[in-house]
Amino acid sequence: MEGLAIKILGAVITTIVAFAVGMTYGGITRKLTARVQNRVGPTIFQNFIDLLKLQSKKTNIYHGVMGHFAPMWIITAAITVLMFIPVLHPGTAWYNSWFPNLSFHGDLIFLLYMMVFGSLGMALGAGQTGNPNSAIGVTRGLSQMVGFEIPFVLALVALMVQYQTTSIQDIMTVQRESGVWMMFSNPFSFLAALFASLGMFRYSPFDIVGAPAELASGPVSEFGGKYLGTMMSGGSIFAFIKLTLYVDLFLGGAYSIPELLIKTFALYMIPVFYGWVNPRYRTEQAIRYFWGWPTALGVIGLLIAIF
Amino acid sequence: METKKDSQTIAEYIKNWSRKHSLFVMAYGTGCGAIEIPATMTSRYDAERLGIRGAATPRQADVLLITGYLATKTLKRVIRVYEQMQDPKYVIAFGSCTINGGMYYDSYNTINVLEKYIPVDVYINGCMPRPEAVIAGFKQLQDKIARGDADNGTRYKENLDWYRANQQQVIKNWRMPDYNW
Amino acid sequence: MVREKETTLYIGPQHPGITGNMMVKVKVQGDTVTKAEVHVGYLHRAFEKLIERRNWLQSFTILCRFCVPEPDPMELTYARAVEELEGREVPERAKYIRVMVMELARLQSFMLWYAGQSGSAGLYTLGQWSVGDRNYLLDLFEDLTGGRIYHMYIWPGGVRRDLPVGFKDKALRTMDYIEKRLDEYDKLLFDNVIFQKRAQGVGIVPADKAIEWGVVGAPLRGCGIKADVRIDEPYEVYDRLKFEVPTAFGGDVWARAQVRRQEARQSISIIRQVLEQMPEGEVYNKIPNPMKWKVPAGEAWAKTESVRGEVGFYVVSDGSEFPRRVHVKGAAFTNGVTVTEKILVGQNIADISFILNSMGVCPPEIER
Amino acid sequence: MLEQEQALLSQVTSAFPVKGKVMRNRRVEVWAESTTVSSILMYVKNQMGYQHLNHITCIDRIEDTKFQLVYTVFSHQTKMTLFVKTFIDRNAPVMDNIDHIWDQANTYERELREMYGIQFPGLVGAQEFILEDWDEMPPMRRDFKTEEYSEKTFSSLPGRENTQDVRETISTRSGEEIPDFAKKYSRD
Repeated sequence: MEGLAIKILGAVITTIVAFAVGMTYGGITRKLTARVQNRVGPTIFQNFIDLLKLQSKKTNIYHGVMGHFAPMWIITAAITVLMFIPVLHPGTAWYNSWFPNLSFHGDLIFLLYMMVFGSLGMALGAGQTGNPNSAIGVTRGLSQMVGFEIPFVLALVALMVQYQTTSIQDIMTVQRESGVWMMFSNPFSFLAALFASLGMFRYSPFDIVGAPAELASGPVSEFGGKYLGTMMSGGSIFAFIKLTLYVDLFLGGAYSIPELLIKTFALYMIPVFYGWVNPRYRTEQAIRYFWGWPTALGVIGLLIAIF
Repeated sequence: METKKDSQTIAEYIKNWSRKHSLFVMAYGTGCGAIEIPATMTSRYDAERLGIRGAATPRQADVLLITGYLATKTLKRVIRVYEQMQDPKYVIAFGSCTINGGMYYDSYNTINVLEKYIPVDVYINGCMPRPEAVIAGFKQLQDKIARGDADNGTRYKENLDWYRANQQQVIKNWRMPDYNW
Repeated sequence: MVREKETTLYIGPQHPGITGNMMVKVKVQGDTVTKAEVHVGYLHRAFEKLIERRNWLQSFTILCRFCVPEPDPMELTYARAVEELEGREVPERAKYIRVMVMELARLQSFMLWYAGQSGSAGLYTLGQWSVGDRNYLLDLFEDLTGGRIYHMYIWPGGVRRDLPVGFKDKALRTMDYIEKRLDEYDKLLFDNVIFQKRAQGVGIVPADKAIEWGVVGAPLRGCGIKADVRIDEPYEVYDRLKFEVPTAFGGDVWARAQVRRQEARQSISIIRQVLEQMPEGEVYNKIPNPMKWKVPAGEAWAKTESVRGEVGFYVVSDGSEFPRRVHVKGAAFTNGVTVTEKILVGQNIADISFILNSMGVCPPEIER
Repeated sequence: MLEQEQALLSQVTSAFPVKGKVMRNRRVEVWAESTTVSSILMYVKNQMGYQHLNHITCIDRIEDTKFQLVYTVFSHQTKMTLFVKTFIDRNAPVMDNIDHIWDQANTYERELREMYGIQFPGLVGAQEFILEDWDEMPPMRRDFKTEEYSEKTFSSLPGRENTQDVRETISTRSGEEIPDFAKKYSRD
């Protein structure tokens, strides 16, 4: 019984850490962006303030059942996925006590499916609002997903083939035992996944889903107050999940929280840097981009893994 | 100045603090004052350091900036936008022309007194107000929020009949959905 | 993607992508625009009616508000029309100052255009830079006229007052700075592959139809037609200055961007020349008491070049203290309504705001 | 001096029964009957290269009960501007529609229809161009009193009427007297 209590407590702490890290990264990005743009910028905790404000809105527009469930769906999906991600290296003291998870054999494939859930929730919620901008935004989001999923899945398949396992924990263990990160043992797959991550994080040039000048703010157009706040939290947790997954799979995982933070932050800065200097793609250009070099790199990586 | 700060509960105080430091401004340039908004948002004046940022749709926005005169055609859209915003919501009116018509006092197509149609929290005068004045206006709004006085959304709901009568006097063909939230 | 039935999208009046307070109603099939309608009137202040109620000098408070991003061409055009009616001479020095003000106005408008064009494409860094740097130009205006945006500086018979002390040095320093910054903008915008991919072949104004459609300004020069009021009908001292009128081919957003990119540099060069060549002397050929000032009856048509294209004023006087009729034909009136409606058809919805920015659509100028 | 302008004028006057004059360099005006305007415009556009329609405007000559219409065309070859001017009856204003010559004339004509009430038979496009739900007299006509309309429709809040002396409001609210020296500056 004690073990279960610890597990539940650990799960709560994992969620809080994921949320705090995701939100702070967003805040740091805003600050850095402002510095690049010759400005002072907000504090790095601005996102927390925004969230608090959104949660303390007095009225919240109700758009029907799905509009109500979509933010819940997103945050539920985020936390569920988080539970399956090994935050730290299995076997470390921190990991055993505070960051347990429900990892099981074959969880990589399971995760691939689960990570789409958030977008699905968004799509359903946006569909209910009846705003044409939302509908177009959802279409664009799904199209873009079709684009970046291909190099991403190719990279993951290469990974599975190379290490002959579909368990994230096993992949991390193999990387630790061999001493070579996946990033170096199969750089092509890593690059393919990295390009895919540009699309996943939705910074320029792949911010076509919520492109302000085109679609107001896309799927979230009709969501305000608490709903928007919940979506923001879910998005932050998802950002942390994606970063941790990349670190686990390609950068050999992390042994302690500081190591995890350094690695994830370095990864996070790649799409952010890319976004500062690039305008936005059109939808079909974005898909073409993902099906070009990233897919080719993914195929090369897969071939290397097979032979 | 007498403040309501002391009478606020701690929860209210925290809420107002967060509202004060996170103002999402509706991206709607209703008049010529909109030209100073980019300047206010960019490097020299940088409003984002005060937590002021743009919001693309009315649902997400807290502050509606009325940047100058309102043509009657725009007024209809502004009312619609204002009603779509979520409480608590604030209105900052820009320029002399929102106060009494300013230089457009005799124009047949611009309203003279904005306050008759939607409740206004802060007026910034001048034609057009400089970015410093805009930021000063925002500061004043922040003080008002911190004191807990900025509750015009409720005032609008309570006096809806009066506002509606005024609005319908100007907008002849009233084809608008009801205000229901 | 499923190509299904037509959807109606309203871009504006409240929309982050619209260039001011107007509305573009588009019918889209999938991602392609099949029909576009520009709806204006959200900024109609009845200026032409109000001017009939103001006297000749009071009109200037209204004139500069015709187009907010670039108010000075309006003042100059009206002043020139009144001078033509009255036969009033303008001192040499005032002519130079007027040209300088016009080019400064063009330059600050280009900075806004950089922000609009890149912001509508999702490159926000450039917009932040250029609008921030634009403040230095507005500082010059503030020194010169006292106002940041609205100046009311150019009057019939000259300009309101002479250059302040030290203005020349400050202006030259600012020009050096802006020129340096323009190079950086180019690196960020024009050298960017994604911008090139997005801008090329989008929003094409056909070269053979351009004149007939009434296209003016940079969109016309983007079709390879060298048309600019400054060389067609040189006003003030433009015939004494050395400058190029850049053209580009293709008629797409990219061509228009290229034209504007070079024009910004030409403006800097003109301002430098003007500051060097400016003679000493009076700046203001004094008008009589403005409250009793009567302008001889007649009709005059004056036009000047703004960033968006030619600005024309048709001024009618009946010999009284008040203008009988002032009609303003801003560049956006054709560029922004009929031409935009035509070139938007067949484009991707992602490009609507992008094209509107490149056409220089300025709603207050359309509906006045 | 002004040979080009004279040549342009004589070319137009020889083709059509119109009067005209050279206003100054690069400006030529012709006065035509309202029925011949569209054929003049067609002719100068197709035969003489005046392809650019600058604008169409209207001047309300209320004292003669007439509307004066001005069509301004410009040639990118000769860089000259030609004004075609005409009068139409103010009480029953009807004018030929020229949007088959220039597409963008449609916009100008819709504006004139709305602002002056001039009818252009065959003009397509929504009735409302700039105004919305306008049920008064077309507002740009001289006899439309914009200030009266504004006062009637957009009246001020009670206590904030335009003509009221602000000091009186302040003195009644605070209960203070207006000092004697200030009274001489009051409006009446």
